Parts: sequence; C-alpha cells; structure tokens
Amino acid sequence: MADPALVVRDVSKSFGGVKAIRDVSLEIAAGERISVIGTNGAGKSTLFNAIAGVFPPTTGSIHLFGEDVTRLPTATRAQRGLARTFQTSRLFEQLSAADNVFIALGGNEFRGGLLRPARSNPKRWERVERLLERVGLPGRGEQLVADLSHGEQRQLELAMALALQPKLLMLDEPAAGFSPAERGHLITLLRELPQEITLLLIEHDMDIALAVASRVVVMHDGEKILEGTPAEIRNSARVREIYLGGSIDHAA
Amino acid sequence: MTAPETLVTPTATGRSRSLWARYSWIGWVVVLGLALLFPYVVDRPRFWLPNIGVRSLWLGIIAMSLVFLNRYVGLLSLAQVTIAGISAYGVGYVMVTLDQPFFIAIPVGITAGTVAGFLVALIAARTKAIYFLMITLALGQVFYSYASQAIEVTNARRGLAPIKKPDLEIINLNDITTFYFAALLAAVICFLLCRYVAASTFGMALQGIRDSPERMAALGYKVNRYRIAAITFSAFIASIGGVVLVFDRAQIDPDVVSLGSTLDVLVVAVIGGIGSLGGVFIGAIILTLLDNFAQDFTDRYMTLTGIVFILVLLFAPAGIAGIGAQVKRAFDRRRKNASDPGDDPQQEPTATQPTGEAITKGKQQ
Amino acid sequence: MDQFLLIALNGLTLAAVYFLVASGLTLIFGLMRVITMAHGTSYLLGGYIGYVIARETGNWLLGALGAAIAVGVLGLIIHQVLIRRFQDDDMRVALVTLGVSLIGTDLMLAVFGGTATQVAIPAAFQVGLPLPGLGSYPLIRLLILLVAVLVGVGLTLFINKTRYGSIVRAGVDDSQMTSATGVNVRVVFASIFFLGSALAGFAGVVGGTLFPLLPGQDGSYLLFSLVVVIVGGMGSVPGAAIGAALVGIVSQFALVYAPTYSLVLTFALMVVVLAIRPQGILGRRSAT
Amino acid sequence: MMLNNWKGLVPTLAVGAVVVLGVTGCSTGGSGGDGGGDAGGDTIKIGVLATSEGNLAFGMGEAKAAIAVAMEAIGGTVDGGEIGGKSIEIIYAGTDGTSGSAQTQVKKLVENDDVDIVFGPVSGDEGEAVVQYALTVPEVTFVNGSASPVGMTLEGAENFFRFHGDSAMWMGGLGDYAYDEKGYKKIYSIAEDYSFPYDNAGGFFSEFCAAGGEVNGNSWVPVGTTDYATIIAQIPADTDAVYVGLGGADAASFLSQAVTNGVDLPLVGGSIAVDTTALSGDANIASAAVGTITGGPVPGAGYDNPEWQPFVDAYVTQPDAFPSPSIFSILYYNSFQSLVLGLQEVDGDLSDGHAGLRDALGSLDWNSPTGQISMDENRQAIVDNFLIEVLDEGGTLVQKNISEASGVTQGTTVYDRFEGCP
Repeated sequence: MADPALVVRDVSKSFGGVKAIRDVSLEIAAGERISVIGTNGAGKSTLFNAIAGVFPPTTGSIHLFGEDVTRLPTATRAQRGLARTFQTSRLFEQLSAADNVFIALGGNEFRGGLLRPARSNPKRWERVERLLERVGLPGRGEQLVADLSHGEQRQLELAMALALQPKLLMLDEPAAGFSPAERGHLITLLRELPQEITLLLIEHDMDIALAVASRVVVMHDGEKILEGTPAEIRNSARVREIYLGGSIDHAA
Repeated sequence: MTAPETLVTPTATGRSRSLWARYSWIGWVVVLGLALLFPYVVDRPRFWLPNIGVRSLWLGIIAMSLVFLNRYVGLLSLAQVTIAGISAYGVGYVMVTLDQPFFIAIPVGITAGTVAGFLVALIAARTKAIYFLMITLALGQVFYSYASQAIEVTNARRGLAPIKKPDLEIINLNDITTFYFAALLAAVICFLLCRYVAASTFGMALQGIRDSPERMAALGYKVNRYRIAAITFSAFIASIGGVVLVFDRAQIDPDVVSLGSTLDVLVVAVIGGIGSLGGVFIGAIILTLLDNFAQDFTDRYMTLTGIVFILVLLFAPAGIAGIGAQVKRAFDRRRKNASDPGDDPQQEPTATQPTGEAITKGKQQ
Repeated sequence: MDQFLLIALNGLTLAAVYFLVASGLTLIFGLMRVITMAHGTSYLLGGYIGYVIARETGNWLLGALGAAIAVGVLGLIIHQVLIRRFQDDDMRVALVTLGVSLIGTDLMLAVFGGTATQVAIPAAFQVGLPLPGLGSYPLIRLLILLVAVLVGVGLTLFINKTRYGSIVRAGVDDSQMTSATGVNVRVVFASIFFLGSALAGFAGVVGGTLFPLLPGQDGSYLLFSLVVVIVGGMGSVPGAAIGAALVGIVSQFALVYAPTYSLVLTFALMVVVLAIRPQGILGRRSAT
Repeated sequence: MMLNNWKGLVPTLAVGAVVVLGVTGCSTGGSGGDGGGDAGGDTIKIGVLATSEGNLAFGMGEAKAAIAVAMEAIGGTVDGGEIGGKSIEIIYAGTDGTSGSAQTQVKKLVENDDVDIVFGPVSGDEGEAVVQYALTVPEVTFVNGSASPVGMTLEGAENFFRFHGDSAMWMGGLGDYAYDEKGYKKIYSIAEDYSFPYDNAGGFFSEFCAAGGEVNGNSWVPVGTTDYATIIAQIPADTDAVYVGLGGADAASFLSQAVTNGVDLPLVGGSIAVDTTALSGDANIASAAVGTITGGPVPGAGYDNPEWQPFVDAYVTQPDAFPSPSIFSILYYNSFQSLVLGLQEVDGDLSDGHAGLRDALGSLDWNSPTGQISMDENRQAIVDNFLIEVLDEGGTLVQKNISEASGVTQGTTVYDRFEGCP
C-alpha cells in the first residue's frame, strides 16, 4: 500500500497564548473521503489552515504522501498535489470566471511559456471551459467574478481547486450559502470525483458532511473528540449534545 | 450537474467584444498620429519639443512603470524615479567619468537601473501595499542622500555633465525633432511592452497575486518570485525612461532623484489615471504645461497642483483617463433606468464597481 | 569612552524628538491601518504655531499647548472631510494626505517664508548641566528627553490601562470585532486622528525649540518618522521608542565616523531591519 | 487602491492630445507672433531667472527690487524701459532653486519667450545647469545673477558673463586677516558637504594655509544636518577658531547649539553663515555670532563707498524689500547694472550675434556700489571683497565692515571636498 495521503501527528497551534487546536492527529488513506465537523470555534479552520500551510503548527508534524511538509510553504504543498478552497471568498474579483480558472491551471503546470500571450493558449482555455462545465458554470466564463452569485462563486472555487488536478482536495465549507438545490448538485459532484482524489471536507452542514464522507471526524474546543463512520456519528449522543448546545443551524 | 442548454465557445477568439474594444485601435492610431504630427504643428518646436514633448515622454514612461506595478501587481512604488535616476547616473558615469561612447553607456544604465529595481524588490517584495509605499519612499531617499554625497561616483551635488546626445551620422539625436521621435519611439515600445506583459500568462498570474496572494500560493504559485519579477520588469521600463531623461537634461544631478521629482511622477500617474498605462501621458502633458505656464497666473503653483491632485483622487479616482469611462457608466445607468425602469435592479452595475469587464476586453486586443 | 557616552546621549536626545513625531503616526496606523503622509506637515505647522504663540505671549508652554490643539483640530477636520469616506483604502488615504502635504508645504512657505525660525525658550534653560564624566551637557536636551519619556509612558499607560485604550488595542487586532462590540468606532477613529496630529504638532514645538524650523523639514520629519515606525514596528508605541532610539543613535555615530554617509546609514538601518524582521522590531506579523 | 479603466482611455487620450495641440496653436498668437525678439527688431527681451519657490523663494523679490533700482535710474520700470532707442522688455521666470527647474525655465525663456539675453540664476546648482545650457545656444547672451560656483566661468562659454566674484573669491583676504590680524594658528572646519562650501572653504583655507595657518580637522556634514551637538563635541581643545561653512538653517542650527553647548571659541564664518537672511530669523544665535569674522561680496556697516548709500536708499523703497539689501539683491543689481551699461554702450545694438554687446560687457570697468568691477579674459569679474566682523552694539547684532580686499581675481582651482589644507 502506498503512503497515506495525509498524516497529521499531534498538531497544536496557539495564537498569542490561546490554543486553537490541541494535539490533533489524523490519518487519511489515499482515496479516502473524510469530513471534519464541529461547531464554530471548534478549531476546524485552524486545523485546515495548518494542513494547507497558511501557518506552521506550534507543535506536531504534517506528512503529505509520505513527505514531511510541516515547514514547507503553501506553494510547495500545492505542487505536491494539495488543493484547497477558501472559507471566505478570495477570488480574483476583477477578472472573469474563466480567467480565474485559467490562472488556477497555471499553478502546477505551464512552467514555460509564461511570457506567451494568455489568449494564445486554446488548449488551456478548452480545459477552462470543461472545468466550468463540470462544476455547473457552463457558459458563465465571461462573467466577472463580482457579477456571480455567492453560490456560483463557490462553484468557481471548486473549479479552481480541481484545476490543480489535486491528489488531496481540501474543501472549506463548500456549501456555505448554497440553496438546497445547489447542495444537491454539490453532493453529486463530490460523489462523482475520481476515486484517486483524496477528499478532506470541513463542513458545518451535517447533511453534506455525512453524505459525502466515508469517515467523519468530530472536533470540539480544539480537540478531536470522535471519529467514525457517518452512521456512527449520526447516532452519537455526544455529537447531538454538542450540536444542540452549539450555534449550528443545520443540526442533524 | 451539467447544463446542456448552453453551448460554450471554447476559445477567446470567439468571445464577443464591445464596440469600443473592437475599434479602439483607431483611437490609438489617432493619438499616435497626433504625437507624430506634434513637431510640425507647434510654432516653436525648440521650446515645445524639449520642454513639453520630450519631458512629457520620459515623465510618462517613468509614471507608466509605476502604473504598471499598481495596476497589475497592486503595489504603489515611490522608487521608480530613483530607479530611473540610477539608470541615468549609469549613463552619465560611463559617458562622463569613463569617457565611453553612448552604445556602452545606455546598456550599462539600463542594467544598473534594472538591477537596482531587483534589489529593491528583494527588500520590499515581502511587504505589501502601504508598507511597500513607505519602504520604496525611504529607499529613494537613501539613494538621494547617497547621490548628494558620493563625490567619487556621482560627483555629489555638482552632478555629471555634459552628457551629449548620440550622433549616429544618419540619425543625429542632437536635432531636437529627431530626439523627440526617438523618445516617442521609446515610449511606444515601453507601452507595447507593458501591454504585452500584462496580457501574457505571467501578467494574468500577476493580477491573481494582486487580488489574492494567499490563493495564488495555495494554487502553487511562488508569489514572491512573481512579485520580484514584476518589480524588476517595471524597473526596466523606468530605466528606459531614465535614459531618455539623461539625454534630455544633458546632465545628471541629485535633483533628478529628489523627493520633489518623486512627487512629480506620482502626480502624473494619479492625474493621468493610476490604472491606465496610456493615461500617464495625459498626466505628464498636464504637469509639464503647469510647470511651464502656471506661474503666469499664480504664485501658488504647488497649492494648485495639490488641489488638482486631491480633487482627482476624490472625484475621478481613475484619473483623467478614467473620466470617459466614468461618464459613460453614468450615462449607461441613466439610459438603462429610462428604458426599463424597475427591472432587475440587482443586475445593474454600479458606478463604484471596478470596470473589470473593460480590463478583460482590453486584454484581448 | 566619554566621547562614546556623549554621542550616545546626543543620539538619545535627538531620538526624543523623533519619537514624539513618530508616536502620533504609529498610533494612527495602529488603529486605522492607514498612514498619513501629511504627518511631517503637521510637525512643521505645529512648530510655526508654537513659535508665533510663544513669541506673542512669551510663554513656551502656551505655545506647545496651542500648537497641539490647533494641529489636532486641523487633523480632525482633514480626517472628517478627506479621509473618513475611504479610510479602508489605505493607498488612497496615503495619496490624499500627500496632496494635503503638497498644499501645506506651499502655504506655510507663503506665510512663514523661507528663513529659519526657532521657538524661543527662557534663557534659564539655555545652560549646561554638569553631568558626571561628561562635563557640561545642555539642559534643554535633557528636558526634551524627559518630555519624550513622559509622553511615551503616558501613551503606553493610556493604551494599556484605560477602557478607551483597550478599544484602541482591540482595534489594532481586529477593527471589525471592535465595531461588533457596539463601540462607536467612528468617534474612536476621529479622536485617535486628533491625538496623533496633536502629538505631531507638539513635537513640532519641541523640535522647533532645539532646531530651527524651515521649509523642507516637513519632508525630512515625515521620512524620519516613517523610518522610525518601520524599524520599530508599525502600530507599537514602545516600538516607536526603540526605533527612534536606534535611528537617533545611528545617525549621531555616523555623523562622527562616516559623516558623508550619515543619512545613507540611517536609512540603511531600516533596510537591515526589514531584511531580518519585515514587520519591524516590535511589530506583529499581519495575518496575511 | 486599484482603479482600472480602459474604455475611456482612448477617447480621452485623443481629446487630451487635441487640447495640447490647441494650446500650442493658440500660443502662436500669444507669445511668438510678433517676432519682436529678433536681433534686428526694436525690442530687446531680457529673461530673468530667479527663485520663487523653495527655501530661496524670496530670491525673486530681491531680483525684482535690484532690477527695478537699475531700470528706474534710466527711466524704466521693473518690467522694462528703453535703451538707445530700443525698448527693453523684461520677462521673469521663477524656479525652485534646483537644476531641473532652472533647466526648464531657461529653456522656456529662450525657446518660448524668445529672449535675447538671459539674466540669472540665483543658486549654484542652477548656475551649473544654466552654463551647460548656454554652451548650446551661442546666439543668446547670458549674464549671471548670483550663482557663484568657481567652475562656471571656466567652462569656456563665450556668451556667459559674471559680474561678481565666485565663492572662492568671496573669502579673498580673510585667510590673511585671520592669521595676521586675529592671530589664529589652528582652525577647525565645519562645513556643509557640497560644492559651494568646497569652493568657499577652499578659498579661505588656501589663503590661510599659505599664510602659515593649520587646519586641525574637518567635519563635512550633509546639508540639512540639524543636530550639531556631536559635531561640536569633536572640536579639539587646542583650536584657536572654528570655521563655519554652513548656510541658512544649518548655520542657525549650529549657532544656537553652539550657545547651549557652551562653545566659546571665535568663529570664522563662510560667506553665507551670518548674512542678513540668517540673522533676520529669530534663532537665538546672538551670543554665538558675536565676534565672528567673515568674508563676502556684501559690505558691512560703515562701508564708505559713495556709490553704496544711494543704492541702499533706492533699494529700500522697493516693495517687499528687506531692511537692507541681501546678498542676492546686491549681486543682481551689480550684474544687471553691468548689463545696462553694456547695452547703453552699444545703443542696444544686438546685430552680428551680439558681438558689440559682448565686447562691451567683456571690457566693462565701472565703479559699482560695492567697488570697482572689471573683467578678466574668462568674462569673470575682478572685484572688491569685504571682510566683516559681527559686533554686538547695544543688544543688536551689527555686521561691521572691517576691511576690503580690492581687485580680487579668480583662481583656476575648482575645489573638491578636502582634508586639512586644500
């Protein structure tokens, strides 16, 4: 068996004395689909950012496909096959949707030809259109990002993450702000992802988290408190207690 | 999750363009035509060509390098004048101190300016926006105080003179009309170069970095390298401006890199339109005209400049070059309101919205 | 060794003036994340106002107070009229205030002329104070150092101990969070702008007592205060103190050992700090 | 700030260009249409360069006062008059004292306003730029205003005349006086680090050292240095006097800090260390300045040349005049009056490429308010120079004329930064 896609070992992160996460460990096999759930402030995003390389963890280590990436910068992790979306929208707002995906395609590919005119690259633009279609934005490429609806922007996020042809795809609340119909589309899309893509999903929305994942990790107060199959989590009294006491609208 | 009802046109060539984008080349031809005619329609070419024409051109080139950085990288650099000055000092040093011909001096000057820009980039690329502004301002002053003191290299306040314009037998740049055309050629080349780089894959990535460096890193881009490359490129453009400057002034002294000169170029960029590569030349023409004629009607030339500067920032943040678009947007809005009142208000573009659509169209040419 | 001490003390007393100017700048930046490029103009204007009041009344303190209030009010007006509407756009604030400084420079030249003036102080302060090991040292420089220390301690206490200060501190961390707590952020912003400008005006009187006032110093004090806050870390008052001390001491030693390049060396200090610690000595690394 | 627009750019660029061309077209009628500036015409245009912005902004006022004095004496005004049947038109162009601004304005005067004669500029930086420009327009005659770098008249510009001493000549006689009369043997030099003080200090120390004096240290400080406490601490104990080659605010800074730091050494001032403009500020420098000896082209109180007082009387009636003429108004007056004399000699005849006028200017010899002015072969004046001591007379500072050095001629050395004796 190959190396696991991701190994998080005893990772803690403090911000000015406040421990955001404590000794979190996590192992994801290649091709697995994992959801991390938890209430606001549970430390999900901190964990996510530590894995993505936004900041180094205070203690602990992170291995990506067998390689220690704990101290490597974000860009290098991306080149190793890690793609992520952002919680708040950080799209290239002054560009069109197609341009956004075009740029995303360039991160790991097209090393040469940087100085070729961007428009003289029909192959790449074809791939842009295919990706837009795949996430449900066919023909919307010419739209300015600013003119897209919130849901469409999240779809675009996904297209950009997929553009990297990731081995590990990390999605940060991809369904936030989605209508029920869009949620359905998203679940279908995620289920149809090729099997070789490992998926790490951080989600408030239990429906999506449980529908997509093969395994679910529950975080609370900066610690991992539970791990199990969607069915186990659905039936866990502890989870129900946390969620009912927490601030989540979409409690199961 | 597909929507088969829409057929997608896969390449850029199939994209629809606005009328403006399609015919804007005519506008450029007109502008270039006017610039080419300039020497023949003015009554006193010996005044208009150097004082307004050539000076506007090098001010414009330097301001353009500033605008390129601001527009495509999101960095406002106040060291562009310094870089142009370093290039000019390079030319002056080779020609005056080392007594070498211009064809050695010019490449040395441009190289010196570009390398200086690279060093600035190494120091400043990690910072952003407002820090970058302050650091480049301070670095500019480092060089100013160095240039004012280093007798061995810059001849301190006396500066290096005379720097004679090249005489190539067939083309004698001492002829002011010829020199004007040479400067014009340099400006056009710089402009096209900036446009080309902006429209390249590299330029696209720069805009991504400008809008969201975090995402670009997450997409696998080494953000810093791109920033450094872009700053170095803009330094190259500024260095070309410096070469035109030094031959125009025929001497180089610390005044060229003083705070006042830095402000001049900033005023040019802001008045012309800090988002517009071509608009800087309008700003440059306005500044040189003010410089030459404002004192005929006011003693408080700086106050006048400052007021214009602030008014532009308050009411026409895209500069003179953006006023056309601003008016057009307001007009469109009114027309739209008139034609279909109350229809679909959330789709309506607002005046404050960045005209990114126009950018995209612009890049297609 | 005496020489060394003397130069260091000169550096520190010079730093006192730099600190007074830069503290206003760093306060404004700390809360609002904007830089006002008219800060040097506030310094020079304060100096001139203090000079006029002190000349007319013969009272230095009145001059200092009047200058601080006048420049503070002017800063407040500039904030309300020109800055408030886009205070999230740091670049535009920088540019607009640069425009203000262009106008200010020109008008001050028109009013006060190009010759040097100096704020008068009673002759009793124009004496040397015997210091052990150093001989006589100008009393006025020591007093200015004392004033700067008092202002620095006062500001630090104000920010760390008062409720108002805690709002300012919270604003440093997260201005959106501050507004969420129901504090009237606009009033806080406006008052910090007043305070920052008033400090610059006050610094102008102090600086104008030690050194002459004349056109061009607006630019150099803006640059020095920028260097001080960049070196010390933007938004931090203790950082400004450290930055000012470093800049002052480096410039004085450079004046002796490498006079030709003393300005270059002062700025080079900034470059070195940036290369090692881009956020400044006491600055926090911003989240992005 | 990210502001972007493409759509409006092209039309506005086009509009802008049209506007520019329109303006250019209009100016045909305005500035150049009459063609009156030609050598054969009836109008002689004189373009005056003076500082109207920056630290020397008062230069323009002083220039105008000086020119008005000269013109009113021949029935004209500050804006012109008549000489030898030709009408004189005077056009003023303000600079900010920097070389760039001087370049812009001198080109404007020559190329746009079509002047026959350029008069000015004020500062040394400007002067060096104007001389370089003069070399490129041999058909125009240049008369210097108050710019004093040594090198200006050594550049070989046949069309450039200077009717006052250079900055080394301004120290003429002071070195001997300091050594012989004052008995200073060791002098410590504190001077600003740029070309004017090099020449100025060079002029003093070359004479002082030749007389047997010794320089026991130099501090070349950057222009704009405000804090002199540390510099003052460097002065060796066995120093007889301190040479202060500072000007304007730097001089005032130094003097006020000399007071607070308890310097009681006598001072030798450079030409601009204690001139009227520095003393008219309120800096508390009285006690330090007293006893300072200095040299320069401005006579001190008690100067008894009969030409002097009438000039002062005429000067103070001018609008915005200082209580007494500054160095700028004196130099501008002497230079402009020289030009007037030259024009009178040839009856305003500028034919043959100004040949007659240039001969006349080059051989001028007249008794100015500040003594005899004659010319050497480099078109550089041979002048009287003044030695002055600052005295405290009843609480007010008085610059007392102590001696004159007559017939001071220009050397050939352009001084650079030096250590010890130059």
